[in-house]
Amino acid sequence: MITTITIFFPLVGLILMLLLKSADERTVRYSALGVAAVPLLLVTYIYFRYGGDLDASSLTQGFDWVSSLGIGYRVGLDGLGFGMFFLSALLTLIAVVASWDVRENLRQYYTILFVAELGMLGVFAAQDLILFYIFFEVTLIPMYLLVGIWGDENRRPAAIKFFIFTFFGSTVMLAGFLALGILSGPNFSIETLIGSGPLSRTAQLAVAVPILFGLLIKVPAVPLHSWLLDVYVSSPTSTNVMLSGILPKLGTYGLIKIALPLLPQGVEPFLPIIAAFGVVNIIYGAFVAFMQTDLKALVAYSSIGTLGFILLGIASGNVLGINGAVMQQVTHGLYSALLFIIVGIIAARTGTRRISELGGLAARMPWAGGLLALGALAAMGVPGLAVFVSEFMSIMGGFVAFPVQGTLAAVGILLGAMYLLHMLRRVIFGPIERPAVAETTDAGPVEMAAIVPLALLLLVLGIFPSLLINIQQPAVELVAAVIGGS
Amino acid sequence: MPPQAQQFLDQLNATLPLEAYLIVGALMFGIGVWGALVRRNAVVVFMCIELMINAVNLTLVAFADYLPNAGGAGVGYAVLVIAVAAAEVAVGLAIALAVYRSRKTVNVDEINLMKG
Amino acid sequence: MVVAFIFLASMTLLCAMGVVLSRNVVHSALFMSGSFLGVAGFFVMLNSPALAAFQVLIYVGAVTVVILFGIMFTQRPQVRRFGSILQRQRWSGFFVAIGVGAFLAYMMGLQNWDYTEPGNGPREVSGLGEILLGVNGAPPIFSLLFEVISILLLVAVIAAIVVSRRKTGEGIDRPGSDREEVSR
Amino acid sequence: MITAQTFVGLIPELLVFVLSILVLMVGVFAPRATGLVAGLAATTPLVALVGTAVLLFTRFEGSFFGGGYVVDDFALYFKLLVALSAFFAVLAAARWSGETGDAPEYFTLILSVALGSMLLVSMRDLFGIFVAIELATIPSYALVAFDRSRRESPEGGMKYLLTGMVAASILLYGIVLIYGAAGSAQLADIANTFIGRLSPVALLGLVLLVSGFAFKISAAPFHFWTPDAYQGAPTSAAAFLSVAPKAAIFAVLLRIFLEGMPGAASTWAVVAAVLAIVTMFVGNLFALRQRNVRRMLAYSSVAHSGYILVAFAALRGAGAETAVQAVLIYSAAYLLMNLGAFLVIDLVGEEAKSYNGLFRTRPGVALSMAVFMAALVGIPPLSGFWGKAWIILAGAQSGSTAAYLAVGALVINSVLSVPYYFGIIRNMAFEEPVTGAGEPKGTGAVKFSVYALAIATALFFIVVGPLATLAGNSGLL
Repeated sequence: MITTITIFFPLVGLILMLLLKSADERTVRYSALGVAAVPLLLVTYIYFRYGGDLDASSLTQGFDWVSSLGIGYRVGLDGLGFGMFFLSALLTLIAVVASWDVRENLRQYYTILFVAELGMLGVFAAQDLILFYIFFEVTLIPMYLLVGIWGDENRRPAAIKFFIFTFFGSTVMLAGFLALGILSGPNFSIETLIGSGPLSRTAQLAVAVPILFGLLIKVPAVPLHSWLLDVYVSSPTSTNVMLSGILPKLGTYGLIKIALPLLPQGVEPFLPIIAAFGVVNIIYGAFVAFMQTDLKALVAYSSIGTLGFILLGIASGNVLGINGAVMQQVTHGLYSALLFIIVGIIAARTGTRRISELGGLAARMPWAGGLLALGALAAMGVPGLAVFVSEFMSIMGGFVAFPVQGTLAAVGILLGAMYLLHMLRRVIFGPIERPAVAETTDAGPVEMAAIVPLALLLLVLGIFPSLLINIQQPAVELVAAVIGGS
Repeated sequence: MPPQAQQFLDQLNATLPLEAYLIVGALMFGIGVWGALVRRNAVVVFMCIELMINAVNLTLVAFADYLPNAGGAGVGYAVLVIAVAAAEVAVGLAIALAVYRSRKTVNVDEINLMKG
Repeated sequence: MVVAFIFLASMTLLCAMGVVLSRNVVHSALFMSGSFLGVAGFFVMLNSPALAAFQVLIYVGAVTVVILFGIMFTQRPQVRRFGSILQRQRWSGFFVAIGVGAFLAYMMGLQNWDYTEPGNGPREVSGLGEILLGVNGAPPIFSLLFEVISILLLVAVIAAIVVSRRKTGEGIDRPGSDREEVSR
Repeated sequence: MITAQTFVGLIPELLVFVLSILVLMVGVFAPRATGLVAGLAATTPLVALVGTAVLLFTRFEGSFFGGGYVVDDFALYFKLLVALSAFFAVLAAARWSGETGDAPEYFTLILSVALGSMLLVSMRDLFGIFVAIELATIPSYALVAFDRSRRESPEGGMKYLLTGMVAASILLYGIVLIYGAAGSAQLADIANTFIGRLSPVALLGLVLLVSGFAFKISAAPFHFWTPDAYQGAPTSAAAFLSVAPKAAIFAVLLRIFLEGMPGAASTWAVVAAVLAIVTMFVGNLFALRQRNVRRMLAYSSVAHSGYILVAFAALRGAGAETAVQAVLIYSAAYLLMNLGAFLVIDLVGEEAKSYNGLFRTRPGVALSMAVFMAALVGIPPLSGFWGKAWIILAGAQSGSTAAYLAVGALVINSVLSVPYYFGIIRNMAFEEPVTGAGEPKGTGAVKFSVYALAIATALFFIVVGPLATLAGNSGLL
């Protein structure tokens, strides 16, 4: 029950925003903040109350929707989704705080943001294929509108491209889901489909192809990634937080939650290919990021690289790798949100995002610059920060399963370090080249409020990774057993 | 009377096979299709469609007379078809009139306000 | 029989050709009624004299007259050139029609119709009446269809009246538009 | 024999007929009582709706007129849909038809189309089907040509009429040939003819029958009348014609295939798959080019006919029951979203530009239109998603390659359709409002219909379970 309440609480925000017709900007901002805080509090409560036992009956809920086809409203939390469930709630709150660059139509902005939050929370709690797909798609239109209305001058083609790509992917995926459900029952409950007993190997293969294709578009794996860059670069900062923090994880989470455990034999032949996609993502992302002149584009491509580690961890099929992948989803969400927000701050203060025009920020913006450095170090996978743990586990898992791909991924880390250090040298240190930069001030308290929690979490999870890993361990072991046992 | 002539007269009196009617119906239908495709004048196109419907009716009545177990019910259906065709003509000419009033022509290729 | 058949068939088909090929619309209408008469003759041969009577009354009589009225209301002075009565796709239309007619006729001939024999039609008017009421072994659905047809005719009359009727000062005839259209 | 049962089975049709004549009479004898006429006309489908619902919930079933007319859950369900769409059409036309004059005739024509469609879904006799289709079609010619203030209207009517009459004669030829091959027009007798190898005339009859129906449901390549007819027609008529008769024709096509020719499934399923694929692509590709919303929706209705045809291609093996459910659910879903989308034209206008900035100027209408557009694309949990999902389910279950291909084409076409549906949403959300074109149009009744339909489209997921159950015992299988 508490899960359902958490998922649908954003509706309260939606209604509130519709009611606050004549309220001033301040009221709107604060009420949105208040509403966004509630799911986060609820998730935190769940963590401390049920942390060791997510299967508790008070967290799950299920009733039949279309009984003749075994479609039902089934929600519940498990270790695979909990981290992202938490992150969705957290990043929504951060996005509300970080929405200082949104000046027009603030109410509509928050309304749409809450719809997106509902979809994201739902995806990570859904225990039914159809319900999963519905929540998956519910995030789509809000994101389209967020980019299309509040983005920069290039927003409209970016928004529609984003929509068409991901809609194509998800429709193909839906066809796979429906085939999977109808051929094995009909039954659409994820829990009872694990291992997918009744399906033959051929049927599993036939169903796995559309599902994998759809999910890889969403991730995006490299040849299918062209929607991502435009939409990242043209979005407003707070949308970026959601776009990079949560949206690609819908794809990777789908791989871990559905493709692997439900179709072990069907996915198995594709695992090396997924690992190869991961490596391509890592190396391609690093090289292209190196060539970017735009700071935001650089961060976007670094995201593509990180998603490669997640793919590699998933493809490994062993406990270590999947553990790393599940955790990397969360850590990537933390540091990419951090980086995007700081880039937004820098762009707002200096009026440029071009790396060549920035420089010497450490002197003028010690806090923002320092945290940018922290984020970049996290992205490099420096020990002590959370990303190190997850990335290390992903690579080790990948190395065990696929030595070649694992080695190449380790090389990718070096490439990543190169472009990130290059960026830091130019932006933070370096000489001050523009008068605007010379007169800029440091991030204000509101902005700090948006980035400090992220930085803290990166540190805490880097020192105590078991906080997260203990929760996800049982579920990960289950997945690994299914995929390994086939 | 020479036997050939007798045989010829017998043949003339013999009952016709069903195909004969069906083929006449098919050809008449084909002519109707032809007219409906190539004529510009909407009223002539109506006439051609009436030809098509009559061809179908001929086929129907031929079946009614030849099919062993149908009990001639096809003739009853033919009456229904005639009534439907009459109703179509009534509405059709009314619409042709309305088009003529607004465009001063009933040539189908000149009725082209809408495109795409 | 065969003589009558050949006579009726050539009358029907030639008149049908006449409908398509006449330059004058009125001639088309007269050819059409000739074709309908031929079909009525077939109905007599097919043991359905009552239906033949319907055919003559409704088609040769009523429909032809209505169409002639329609022609009177909707025609401009006649065109002289043959080509101008046809649409642009005259040849493709011709071949499509030839193809359709030939294919249909071929399929009809392909079927084995040995089990059929003539003489099942309702020779008497009362037989047709019984069929239309759906009694005495005729499909009972007729009793419903007969009612539906009457509704259909009523609705068609309403539709025809409402579409063709116009009140003054309304609609598309703005002053001047007539002259403009005709001169063009 | 005709008994009291027969009249009970015909209650919805009798109600519609008697009340529509009453509407006409009141209109003729009290020409000033426009309110009364409109009220009466709006009541008629509601009364029929209630009558049908009562029959449905008391599980009334029966076969009348020697098996030629059947009342089962399947037929009653579609009668319900027809009555519902007739209600919204009459409501939306209330003010408009009063202003242009001839309101009673307009309502009578709409109700006759409804009557024809309601009779149609119960017919089990091929000629009965023909007569019912004509009863639904002939008044619709007049409906399309009804609007005197626009030149497009009689022109659209003319094009619709010419193609419709050709289609009717082709359909009739097919019916006659099947009658000739089977010796009877009853579906039950016909089923025996379509077992094993088809005789040439039976095959020819099937081809002509399917072509005739393809005209009626505007499947490509027989779709070309659709955009002109819908563009010419008054909005309420276009909305109504694009849902009610179409749903009824799909229903009766399902009945013909399942009851009349189950033995020929391998033939018609492939034909349906080919028609479906061509229709989807043609509809969507032409819709992409439209700037006129009316015309865009007309082409979109072509595409949606293609989607439903995919269910016909999946009517094989284990997929048959799901496919029947898919047709039932899709028809209901499509009714809500398409009716609503057409009626929005009455509120805003038919030029794509007139939708610019609508979210700022008229948020309620804009939100409704966005819901309809998203539903037509198939975004969950709106109504269109469930229709598409069921079709894909049926395709996955059918086990036939043709159905798989058709489902693949359906997925591609869903994506193809995004730009034109979302073009409207983009105009509404991203563009600046056009100055001077902002004054609100439309009556309260239209607005009420649009809002009601939008809410129903959005909340369709609640009823999808019961609908599936209902479809499961529709009695057609």
